[in-house]
Amino acid sequence: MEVLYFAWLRERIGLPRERVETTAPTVMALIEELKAREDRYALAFSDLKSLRVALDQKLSSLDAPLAGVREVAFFPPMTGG
Amino acid sequence: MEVLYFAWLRERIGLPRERVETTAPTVMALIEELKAREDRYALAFSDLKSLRVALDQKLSSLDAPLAGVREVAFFPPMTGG
Amino acid sequence: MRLSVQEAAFDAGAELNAFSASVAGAGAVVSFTGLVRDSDGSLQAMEIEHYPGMTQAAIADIAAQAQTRWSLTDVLVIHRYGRLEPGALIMMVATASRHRIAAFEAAAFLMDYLKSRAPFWKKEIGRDGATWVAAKDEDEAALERW
Amino acid sequence: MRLSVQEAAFDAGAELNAFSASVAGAGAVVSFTGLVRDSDGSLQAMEIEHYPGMTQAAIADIAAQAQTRWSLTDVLVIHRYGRLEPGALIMMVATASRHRIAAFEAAAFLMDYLKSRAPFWKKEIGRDGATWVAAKDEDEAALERW
Repeated sequence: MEVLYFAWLRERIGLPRERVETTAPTVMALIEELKAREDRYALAFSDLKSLRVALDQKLSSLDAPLAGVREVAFFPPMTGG
Repeated sequence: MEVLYFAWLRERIGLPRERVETTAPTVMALIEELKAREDRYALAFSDLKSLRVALDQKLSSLDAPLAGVREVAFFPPMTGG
Repeated sequence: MRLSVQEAAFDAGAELNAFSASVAGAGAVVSFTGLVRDSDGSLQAMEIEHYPGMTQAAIADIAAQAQTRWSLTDVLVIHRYGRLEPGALIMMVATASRHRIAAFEAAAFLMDYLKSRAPFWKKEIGRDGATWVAAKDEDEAALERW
Repeated sequence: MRLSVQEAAFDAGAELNAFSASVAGAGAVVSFTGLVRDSDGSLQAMEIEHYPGMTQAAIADIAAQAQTRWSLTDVLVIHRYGRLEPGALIMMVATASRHRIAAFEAAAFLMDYLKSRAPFWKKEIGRDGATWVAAKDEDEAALERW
């Protein structure tokens, strides 16, 4: 699965995207896996209230299932306009 | 006193402005005077709900006093914008 | 603040660019442009009458009210009178503010008041004759929002 | 309907004129222009990051929602990304409708959704370093209007 990071999540984790092999059933489970990897992930995902997720380029929620998903993107609340 | 007419009031009465000598105490009294003059005035002022008035170029009401007023303008509801 | 009542045509895009360039502190610019609409192809022209002595002052009063109610960097109002062809620009307003919601609300307020409180009257000239545009109850009701 | 996500600068006035010229049946055109604001003179640039695969589709979805909710003749959205200088245009929306209130509401709706639901992130580069612009609670709350 491709995992993408944007804005300060990208900066804290230190890369814009990576390939992740996982059997995590939900977004939240994937986050827990990533947080357990290294401090930079734990820091990036420390504030779940400021975390948004898109699954295959559609906004979704942290409790959404990952079955069949090819691209997961994590980012802070959007600030367009 | 100068009396001005705009839009379909001007067309019905047949002139854009005229000098009127009057002692009418209020706008409404002036309207009654004008209506008594000729049919074209009676027709122009037949629908008071569709009548607006400005006294010295400020929107006012039909029961406003005319003391000290130099210019009275009658017109239908405005359609700017 | 530029408030213009004029017979001449104007370039809304050039006005918008000039307005935006002059409001460096603002993050948000809202514009409204009103055009002569020809729904069914029968309109030949629109004639706009106004009350020359009163129009400019009425617009200035409406703009001053907007500036009292919202924090605006600047306000622009241009309104034409005379004979206009279908598709021509009738008028525009623009508002600039730090915040988008103030700019939107102030522009909508200006339009509601210009529509029903500035001394303009529109007449549509069609193939079968001329008709004065009737004020709509909903336009009067729109003022109650503010 | 023109929806553009682009790095290049654009001319809001020229866009407004082209948009207005193409919507003959509409009487009302509303535009919003967002500029890089430099309140205190310390901003050097704004950097806008976006999610290339998702941005265009997210904007198209927001525009389609607006067209479902209001009777619109046309919709325009332009949003830049990359490095922008103070005073530069970030984005614009324009809406055209027969009636002014629909055009105003649809433009405000588009802005509220673009602000919080299109994948853009702004970073302010100042003399003392860079800061990601924080989303405001009021922007999230603004969505509840619709």
